[in-house]
Amino acid sequence: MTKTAEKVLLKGNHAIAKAAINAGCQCYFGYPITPQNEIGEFLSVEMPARGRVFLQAESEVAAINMLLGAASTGTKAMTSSSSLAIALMQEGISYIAADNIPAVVVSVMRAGPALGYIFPSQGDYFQTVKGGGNGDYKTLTLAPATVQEMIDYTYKAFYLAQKYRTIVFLLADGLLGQMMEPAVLYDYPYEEIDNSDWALDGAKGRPGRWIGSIHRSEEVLEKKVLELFKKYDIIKQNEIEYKTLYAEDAEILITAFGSVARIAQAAVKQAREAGLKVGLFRPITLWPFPEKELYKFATGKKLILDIEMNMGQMLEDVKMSVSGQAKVEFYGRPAGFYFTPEELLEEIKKQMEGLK
Amino acid sequence: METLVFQKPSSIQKDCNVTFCPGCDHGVAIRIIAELLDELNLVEKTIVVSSIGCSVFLNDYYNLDIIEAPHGRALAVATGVKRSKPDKFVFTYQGDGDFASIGLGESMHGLSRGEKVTAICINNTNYGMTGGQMAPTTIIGQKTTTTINGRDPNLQGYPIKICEMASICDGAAFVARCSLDSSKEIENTKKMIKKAFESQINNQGASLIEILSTCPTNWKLSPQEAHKRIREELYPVFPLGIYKDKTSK
Amino acid sequence: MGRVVIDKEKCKGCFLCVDVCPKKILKKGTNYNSKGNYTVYVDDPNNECFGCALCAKRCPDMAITEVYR
Amino acid sequence: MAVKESSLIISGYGGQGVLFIGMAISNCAMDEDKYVTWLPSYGAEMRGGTANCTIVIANEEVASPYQQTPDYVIALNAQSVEKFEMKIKPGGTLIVNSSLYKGHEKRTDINYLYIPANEIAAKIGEIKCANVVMLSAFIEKTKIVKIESLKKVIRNIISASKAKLLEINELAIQKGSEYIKLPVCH
Repeated sequence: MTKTAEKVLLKGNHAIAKAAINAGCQCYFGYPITPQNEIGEFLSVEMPARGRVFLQAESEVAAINMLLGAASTGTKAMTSSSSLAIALMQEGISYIAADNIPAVVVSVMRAGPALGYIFPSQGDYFQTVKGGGNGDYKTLTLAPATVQEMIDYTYKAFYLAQKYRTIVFLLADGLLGQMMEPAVLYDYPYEEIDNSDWALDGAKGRPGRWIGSIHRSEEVLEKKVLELFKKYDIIKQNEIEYKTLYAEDAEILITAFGSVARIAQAAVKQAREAGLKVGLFRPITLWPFPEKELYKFATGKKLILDIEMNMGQMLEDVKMSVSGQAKVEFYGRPAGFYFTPEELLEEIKKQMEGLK
Repeated sequence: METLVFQKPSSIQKDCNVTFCPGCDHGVAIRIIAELLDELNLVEKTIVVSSIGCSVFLNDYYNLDIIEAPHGRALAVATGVKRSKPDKFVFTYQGDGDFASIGLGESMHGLSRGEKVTAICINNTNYGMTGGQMAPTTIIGQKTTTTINGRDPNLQGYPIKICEMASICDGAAFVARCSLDSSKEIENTKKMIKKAFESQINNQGASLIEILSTCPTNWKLSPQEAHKRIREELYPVFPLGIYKDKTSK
Repeated sequence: MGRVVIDKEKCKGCFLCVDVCPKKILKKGTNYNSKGNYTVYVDDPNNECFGCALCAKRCPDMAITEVYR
Repeated sequence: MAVKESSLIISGYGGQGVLFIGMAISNCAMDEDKYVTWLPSYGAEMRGGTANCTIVIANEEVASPYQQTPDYVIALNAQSVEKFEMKIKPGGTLIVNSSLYKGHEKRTDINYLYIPANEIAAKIGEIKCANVVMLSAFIEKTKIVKIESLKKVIRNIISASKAKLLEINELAIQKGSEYIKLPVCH
């Protein structure tokens, strides 16, 4: 196992790939798409070197289903892709969710709709958090904001996937995937989860196990979905994660996730230096969304300003969480690198003027 | 003293109720596969990939480890299973729509990669479960619920020849088409599946067995007439035989 | 000298077994089972069955559960 | 606790070692326990034959790795000057490879620093070292990181087996930084 306690300059996509290896990922299936290709390229060398599986699938549709197959045997496995190609995986994602099997999907978002371009974007919040597959299911979603967090949350993604036998998304974007930043690659810090009571490995000395989602009786189908949501309730109780900065005494509370949150953080600091009472609330788990926590912080605020690199997607969860406790405004652009802290500070000042 | 010469294979569920339509050949295919798992001592290391269509309910019949693949994706799921557990025995059980229409990409790539899995494709020239619509294998002139005047090549194109296509995949070790229309062909089908299974056991590559099979309900024929149709109408379009055999080399 | 065991509840009355029996001892029944299917029965007064099991191998419903010889 | 953040864009032809010196200076910053981000141009922009990367060095976590108005631009070729000259922050500096650019200054509110990097590199005997010459001159001029850090980083990146290459690069660092100390450049 790689043990490097020292800081190294790492590209976001490489950080994910290295963390996946440290986390014990045994199988990777993927199909090329910018801006996440470094993950597959890196693993195409490093996985076989460790006797593990790297397979370039013929399509994203195949990749997600290979993941379904490998995950059904209890093997730690992942795929990575981007936006329009994650769209192709939605069917398989719904199956993995319904099947209660652990799998990690990395989504490095780019700009859409449709082909769009490879610029960073947060336009696939809905795609990931609300899901595009059929039926009632949820995808646990972790949104890192730094290269270090790419490592931290890749580890956590593998752990939570195994712990809850569920599909976990690591939701990054082209900015985080392509940038380099110093980071510490430490050992996988979580316990290993025993899969032997459900995984498929041949019915030796026990009855056969079936992993599937077709249920011909409405009672059984309903029971299965209710069980799934019982699990989701436990995840909601245990796994909500968020960060705040100057959130307590702020008059304006910014909400932002992922790469935009780090830009918003700088804007908040600049605002404080200018004597403006601005704070930040950054959800890290996008599902489960920190509803109660945001409600608590939003109560008594003059304004909640939601900032996203899209046209307002997390905004809906923010509004629902705030539940009318404060006014909610939105500032966003659909794609590109183009947010600067100064630009956000201008918007904050403009909003403050509007409050007077 | 009597000797038992036929019994249900060990991997068939104890109180198995076959829910296919009367006279449908699916049940025969399922049973002979189970017999081979016993004969080749594979039961305890088998992981089955089921598919969408009438084949989706395999867990009603097999007391085996089974993973259900989304429509058409069985070869991709099987790839994931086998790559993660190379010491297991993996086969898919699919219909012709699943294998050769929606799943043609996954099927051909799985075979070309030479995945060490066996694909069993039941070809009954229509979509049975959804009510008998046109399938990739529906033959010219065949009436289905979406080709009510018969398949017209000018409108719906020509049927897909599964084994012919599969045989050009370099990764395929054994490819054969067989039929369940008679006792003799049932015996032969079992032999072909055995060869395919052995090619997987010997790590020789991917294998595919296409089985011509009846759909009496949607063909609107008696089981007996349905078998006759296989011989008279399907044999000329889909000739039986071994299309690829790298196992002896 | 043979014997076939038929689980009539599983028989769907396709009668494919009737066609393959070399001794023609399997007959189409006129009684139906709980599912409403007419079922096959054995009519072998002269003990002609020799346990070839062709019927069991033809049966798509695994309704012929055992064959003895 | 004021945030001190400097941004640098390095731009040139693909093959001039743009990304390499970007990573080198990022490593220097990291070794000096500064916060740093490195962001490449990618995609169709890269296919056009030019490459650039943006480096942000700060005393706190870098907010945005992307900068529209950088403090510094190292332009290794003429196209890079044309592309970035107007984007530099007022008071910022454009470091020009004067071996490949002979144009006029378009702005009065930024500084210009001319390094005949190809000529210097050619004198050392390896024209490919023009990038390291440029970077060394930039570091010597701005002291944004220590030139000693660069030497260390280059030693770490270039393996000991390539002693000759290492020697040439070390010479390039020396010549690049020395050039800044010459009166001609001011």
